[in-house]
Amino acid sequence: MSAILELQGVKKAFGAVVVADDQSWSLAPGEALGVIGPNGAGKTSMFNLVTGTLRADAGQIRLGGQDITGWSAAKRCRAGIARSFQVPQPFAHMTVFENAYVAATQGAGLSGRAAEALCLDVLDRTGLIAKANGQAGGLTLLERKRLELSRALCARPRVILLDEIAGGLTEHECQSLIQTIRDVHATGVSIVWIEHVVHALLAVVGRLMVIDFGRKIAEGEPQAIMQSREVREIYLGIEADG
Amino acid sequence: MSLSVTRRTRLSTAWLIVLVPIVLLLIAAPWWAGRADLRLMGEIALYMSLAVLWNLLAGYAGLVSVGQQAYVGFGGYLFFALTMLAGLHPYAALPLVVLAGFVISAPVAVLIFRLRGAYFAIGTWVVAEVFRLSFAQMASLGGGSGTSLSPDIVRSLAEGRDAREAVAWWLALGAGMLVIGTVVWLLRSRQGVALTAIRDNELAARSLGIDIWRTKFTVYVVVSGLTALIGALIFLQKLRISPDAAFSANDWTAFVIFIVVIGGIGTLEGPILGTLVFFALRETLADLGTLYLIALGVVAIVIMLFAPRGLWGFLRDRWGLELFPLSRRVSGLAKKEA
Amino acid sequence: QTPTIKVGHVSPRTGPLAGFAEADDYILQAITERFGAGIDNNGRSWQIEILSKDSQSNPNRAAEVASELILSDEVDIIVAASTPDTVNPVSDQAEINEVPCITTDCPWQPYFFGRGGNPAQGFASTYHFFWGLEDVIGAFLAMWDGSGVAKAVGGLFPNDADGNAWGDPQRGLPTPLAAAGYDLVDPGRYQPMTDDFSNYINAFKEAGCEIVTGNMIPPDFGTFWSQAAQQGFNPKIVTIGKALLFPSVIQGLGERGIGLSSEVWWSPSHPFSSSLTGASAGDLAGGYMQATGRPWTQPIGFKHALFEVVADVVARAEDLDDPEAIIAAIAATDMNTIVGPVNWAAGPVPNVTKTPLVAGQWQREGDGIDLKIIANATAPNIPTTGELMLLA
Amino acid sequence: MDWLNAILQGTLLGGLYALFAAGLSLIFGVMRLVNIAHGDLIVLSAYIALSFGVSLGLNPLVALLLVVPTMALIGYALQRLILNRTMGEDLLPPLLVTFGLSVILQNVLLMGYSADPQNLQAGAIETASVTLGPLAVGVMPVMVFVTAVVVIAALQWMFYRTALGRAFRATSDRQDVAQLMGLNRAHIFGLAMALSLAVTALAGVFLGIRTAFDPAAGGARLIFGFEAVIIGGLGNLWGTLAGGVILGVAQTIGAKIDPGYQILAGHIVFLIILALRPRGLFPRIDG
Amino acid sequence: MADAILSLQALNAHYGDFQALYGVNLTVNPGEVVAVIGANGAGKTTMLRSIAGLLRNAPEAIRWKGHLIGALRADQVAALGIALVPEGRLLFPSLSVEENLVIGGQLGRKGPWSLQRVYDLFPILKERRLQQSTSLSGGQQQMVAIGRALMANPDLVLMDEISLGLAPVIIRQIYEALPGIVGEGLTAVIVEQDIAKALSVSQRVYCLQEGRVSLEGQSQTVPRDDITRAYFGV
Ligand SMILES: Nc1ncnc2c1ncn2[C@@H]1O[C@H](COP(=O)(O)OP(=O)(O)OP(=O)(O)O)[C@@H](O)[C@H]1O
Ligand SMILES: Nc1ncnc2c1ncn2[C@@H]1O[C@H](COP(=O)(O)OP(=O)(O)OP(=O)(O)O)[C@@H](O)[C@H]1O
Ligand SMILES: [Mg+2]
Ligand SMILES: [Mg+2]
Repeated sequence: MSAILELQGVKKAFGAVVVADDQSWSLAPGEALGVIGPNGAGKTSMFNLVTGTLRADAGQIRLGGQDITGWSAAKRCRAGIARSFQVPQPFAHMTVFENAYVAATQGAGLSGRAAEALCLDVLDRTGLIAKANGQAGGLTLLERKRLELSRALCARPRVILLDEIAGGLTEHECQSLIQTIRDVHATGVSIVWIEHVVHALLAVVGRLMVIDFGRKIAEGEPQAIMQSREVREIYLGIEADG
Repeated sequence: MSLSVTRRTRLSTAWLIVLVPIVLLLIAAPWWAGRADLRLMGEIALYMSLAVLWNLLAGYAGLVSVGQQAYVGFGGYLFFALTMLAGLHPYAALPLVVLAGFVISAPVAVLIFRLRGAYFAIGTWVVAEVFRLSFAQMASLGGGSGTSLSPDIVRSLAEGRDAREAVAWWLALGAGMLVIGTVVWLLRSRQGVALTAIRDNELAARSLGIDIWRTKFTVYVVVSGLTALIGALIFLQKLRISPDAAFSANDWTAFVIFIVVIGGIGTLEGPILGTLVFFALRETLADLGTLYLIALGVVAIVIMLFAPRGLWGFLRDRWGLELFPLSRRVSGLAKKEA
Repeated sequence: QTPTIKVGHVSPRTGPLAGFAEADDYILQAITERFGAGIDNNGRSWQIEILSKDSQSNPNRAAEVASELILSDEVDIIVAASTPDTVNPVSDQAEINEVPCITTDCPWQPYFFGRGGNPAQGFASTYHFFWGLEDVIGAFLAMWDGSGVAKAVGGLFPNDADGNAWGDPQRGLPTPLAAAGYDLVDPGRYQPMTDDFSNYINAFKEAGCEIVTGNMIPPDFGTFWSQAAQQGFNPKIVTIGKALLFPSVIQGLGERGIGLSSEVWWSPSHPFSSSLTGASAGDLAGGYMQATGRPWTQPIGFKHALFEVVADVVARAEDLDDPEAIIAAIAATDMNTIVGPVNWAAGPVPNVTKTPLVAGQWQREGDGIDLKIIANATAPNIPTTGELMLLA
Repeated sequence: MDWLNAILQGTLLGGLYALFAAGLSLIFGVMRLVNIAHGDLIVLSAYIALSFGVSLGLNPLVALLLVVPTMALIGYALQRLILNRTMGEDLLPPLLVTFGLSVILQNVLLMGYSADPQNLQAGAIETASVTLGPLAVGVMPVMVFVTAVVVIAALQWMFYRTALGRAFRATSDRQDVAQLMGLNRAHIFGLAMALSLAVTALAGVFLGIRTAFDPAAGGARLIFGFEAVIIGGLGNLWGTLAGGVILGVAQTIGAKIDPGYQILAGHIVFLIILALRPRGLFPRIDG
Repeated sequence: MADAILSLQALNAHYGDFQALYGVNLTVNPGEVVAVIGANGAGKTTMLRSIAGLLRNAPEAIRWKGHLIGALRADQVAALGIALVPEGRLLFPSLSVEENLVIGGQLGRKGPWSLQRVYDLFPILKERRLQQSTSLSGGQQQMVAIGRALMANPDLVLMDEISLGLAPVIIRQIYEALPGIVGEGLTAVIVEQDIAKALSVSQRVYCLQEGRVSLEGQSQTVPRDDITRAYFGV
């Protein structure tokens, strides 16, 4: 089966800081991929490259076999790539519902009742429905993160990119988030998830990728990766022999 | 699940019902209003249109332009040129003015959309100055000192002074309704939410599939074309045009901004309410001359400091009033909570 | 009960052209007193009420106040004075609203052609009396011809109604100056209230101009004149229309104001007298100086004459309630005023009649300054009072 | 030769524009406050100088000693009493308040001084001239230019090298967080505006000496100021000086081609630069 | 309790009509680490913002070293030696990394923290010292926010979810460093979602629930069950 999302030799640098160093990886349809790595490794930058917020210096990005490297961010979204932002970016003066509605009408291209129904359903699933008529600017940090997730889902993506949405959750909240993402996954959406709360990640993803200095340094079965010496040293900060 | 999304409220339905007789009454104005009143009402309709248009740009699309006088003046000058130099009948000239407004604003948009925020605002102002200085170079339209609409053209509008004044009013009223209708239609369309989204956060808007440039471009061009039409009607009423009057930042932008701010930016009702308040102030205070303008400045500052969302914004925050059914609310939440 | 006729008056009380209206209060007060006795028309005595408004030297403002006077105050006659920026918009509003209108104090070409006038047709309800550009050219040439300075002339014309008319290749200065053997250096039209004249100065220097002429508003001349000094440009004759009419402007320039020259449309030594009061030009100027303690200015005569014409028209009109009749009375005017004869049958184009013009120079007189008439070839009946002195 | 003269005169004119812009640059370029009343404040300082000149018989250049502190005080009060309440992410509130302020100022001046153009008379220095080879230049314009360079150097240093400058920048970035650092935002902004208007006082007096001014003369100066700031690039005061000079030279060269294009040429050069470099020539801060 | 450095007495807080805190009582003794835990929206951030002077609506409720400070502005509170690491980092975008740190110390209070020491704690920041602060990665920004607060050499530091967005290795490093930092005379209030971590570094713990204190105790001894109850209500 061909990959839904594929990066080939993607490079990006800001002056001397290399944020993507010859990155190549692919995502199978329906797969859930986890991404970890130290702070500043280039994880968010990788998302920016995939969604078109950043332009790659070199390399190719393909969605469903189609080269999208030169596409605008908007076009990529309409083609099926949705994301959440690590630093939430709500439309502060619109209501929560309208935030979702933007994604449903623009990203998913729906209109009228269909768009409304999708938004209501997604907000219900992400637990924001009670605030649907509230201004997005008045949400707490975590509600904003949920809004990020809701909007991404309302765009009805083929691939959804999640950037640190579990940070700052209590154990209980974390469990319900994991359940939500599993449900999304179950509907056939492919997922790439960056997260420092590793246990949440491990509960969902089938494959784990480790990034450092913009380079993919390991990739594979999650448990095995977590046990690897490199990850324990550079990421968890546990002495390999300890 | 009993959740649903509605736009209509009881108030908005009631409003639409009273709107019909109001419009009929306004159409009949030449039969019940005096000469000076008709002229004033025409001016109100035109200012209201400018305010609604500017609000669409700045309040909804976040394109804070301080240079819309470019299109007011352009429309006015073009109307004079088409009628006096090209010999067109005024009625034929008006639609051409709108078209020309679309055509001229497109390249301007391409240029100034490269700018953001405050830069954009200043850019629009400079463009308006370029328009002003360019028209000041046109000797056939009176150069720097301007020209008057020749009496023959005025007479060709309609037979007799009364009929002419009625026609001028209907044109102004018609333009006002065209503007409000266009804006309501645009805001209710999918472009409507997209616009507000762009204003709030471009990065997110882009990532959710909004083609920012095209959306803004459409709005800018539509607004500019309609602004040119209003400009043509303004100078049809004034009968005289000059670069300073046509491209006056004070008259066509500052006052319009005051109106929108007083009424409430980012709502459709705000500019309409604001226009009425502005003219009420003007009619009661204008005899004070200079003091009137000072008072106007003070009112604007006070509103901005104490009710930054304007009069309508204040009412809306308090009671959630909305006359035009524009925003989408989820209803049935309380039931679900309980 | 005595009927009243309302006269609207528009002039630039404030703004860059405020000098033109400096004497308004004095004239209006005297006129109001004189009109207080009423004017007889067909055996009835009429009161005249004058409503005066400020155009702020701004054509748009002028149009606005004129339309207010016409629509809200419903004046029967509207009069205006001082430069095309006030005269033209007021006349245009009067023409469209079919209100009788009399104006002055603006050369007739910018008045007539600036409003798109057609010599074959004229206007319906608007009339004007003043001199024309042919007169100013004649007066300037008469002054320069005997001076013996190089015949290279620098021209300064702004992009306003006066500037465009004065600089007009056909109707303005260029053609007659060339015909008289002068080289006119005309770099083009500047925007009024500009910050910088260095390119003019440079062009004049390069061409060796010893004469500078043009039509400017006072503040622009001030800017030009100090930059000329800074950049080492010292012409021998500077004859500028409009800007150099007023003693206040010249005094503001201090030592560098002495020797500047300009057109003279009226002075205390003009041999005319008022049809209204019988006062001579010298009496009128003297009365003003005595009442205000300020030096006389040229618009005094014309402002007075404007109301002389109004009084004459009011007296002669067949039916003061009918605008058509008032217009007919204006057209039939034939009288002598304190600025000379006014007779619209004798104009160069319809609706226009001309008054005489000479040229003068600001010279020192005792502690103060005085505008001396130094060339009168264009109107020999007006005596000269001095001789041209070249600038240092 | 005459091109050289045009460039020289334009450069000197640019010095005046840079002075108009320097105070603006501080407020607009760094605090993101679009001060529409800046032009009117320039004119206000010219009128203040005029009043000092008339009442105390001072040469306007001497009156600067009084005008500068007066304007600084006005700036501090203005900011603390009014503008501080509008500072924030949104561009519009301060823009509108200063719009209102501009209308008020113009009309108050109109009431106080009428629409008649005024002029500051500085005496012989106004027409004094020095010759540079084949060119003659006025002493005043040179003085203005030198003042502009000195002022801009001082502001640039203050902004990027001193604690006060850092405080200005931090406070305009995030007011509440700046408070957490122990900065009193109301005071900091007040100081910034005081500084800006002190510079404005210089600009106003030099303007009044160079040309006539009336209560409505601010608008045209304001646009030159904004253009200079934007051409130079946000947050770069040297850029602002360059912007002023580019504008001045564009105007004199435009005027050489045809005096009707003098101001137009400046605007067009501005638009061209923005089309090519939307963030100005030397941006220092991300717009 | 008389020697408490900070005490809250019946602290209320409102956002418009919405009341976020209801009569919160809390004390902090010199040199201790107090952990505040609670579900999302419980009011933890609100409490810290109140102390720091950003809300200013509790003139009688907040006492610092015996003086009422609830009516002071944030800058006045900062001058008394209270620093906040705000939720969401909130760096100054137009300042470089180093300037962000320097401005943290601009009040000039004496103490152990200096630019050099912050760089020792987070070496990556030294590498990036001239970079614009908002172009840092999320985690790097969090490091600057922490460093900026420490640069003030405060007597009390309020840390709002400082581990948010940090890689495990960094979190570990910070919490390992914390006892040492506190040992130098610093007092800390930390808000932390990771309960185990919160309990391990603190002496005492408070739990907030819907704007009220639902539990207070010694970190080492408080039973897990009580905490669960305090979190979610009984
Ligand atoms: N505009 C820029 N200029 C210079 N460096 C930049 C810029 N944007 C990002 N960087 C650097 O690129 C690196 C990668 O940043 P990125 O945000 O992708 O990290 P990350 O892996 O998401 O880290 P975190 O887990 O902390 O969020 C960081 O070192 C950051 O400082
Ligand atoms: N600016 C605001 N306007 C209105 N309500 C607010 C505002 N800030 C916070 N709130 C509300 O106050 C309550 C407490 O919020 P606070 O941010 O203090 O919670 P928290 O305990 O820090 O939560 P979290 O773990 O999500 O950070 C929440 O219900 C929140 O919705
Ligand atoms: Mg990241
Ligand atoms: Mg919080």
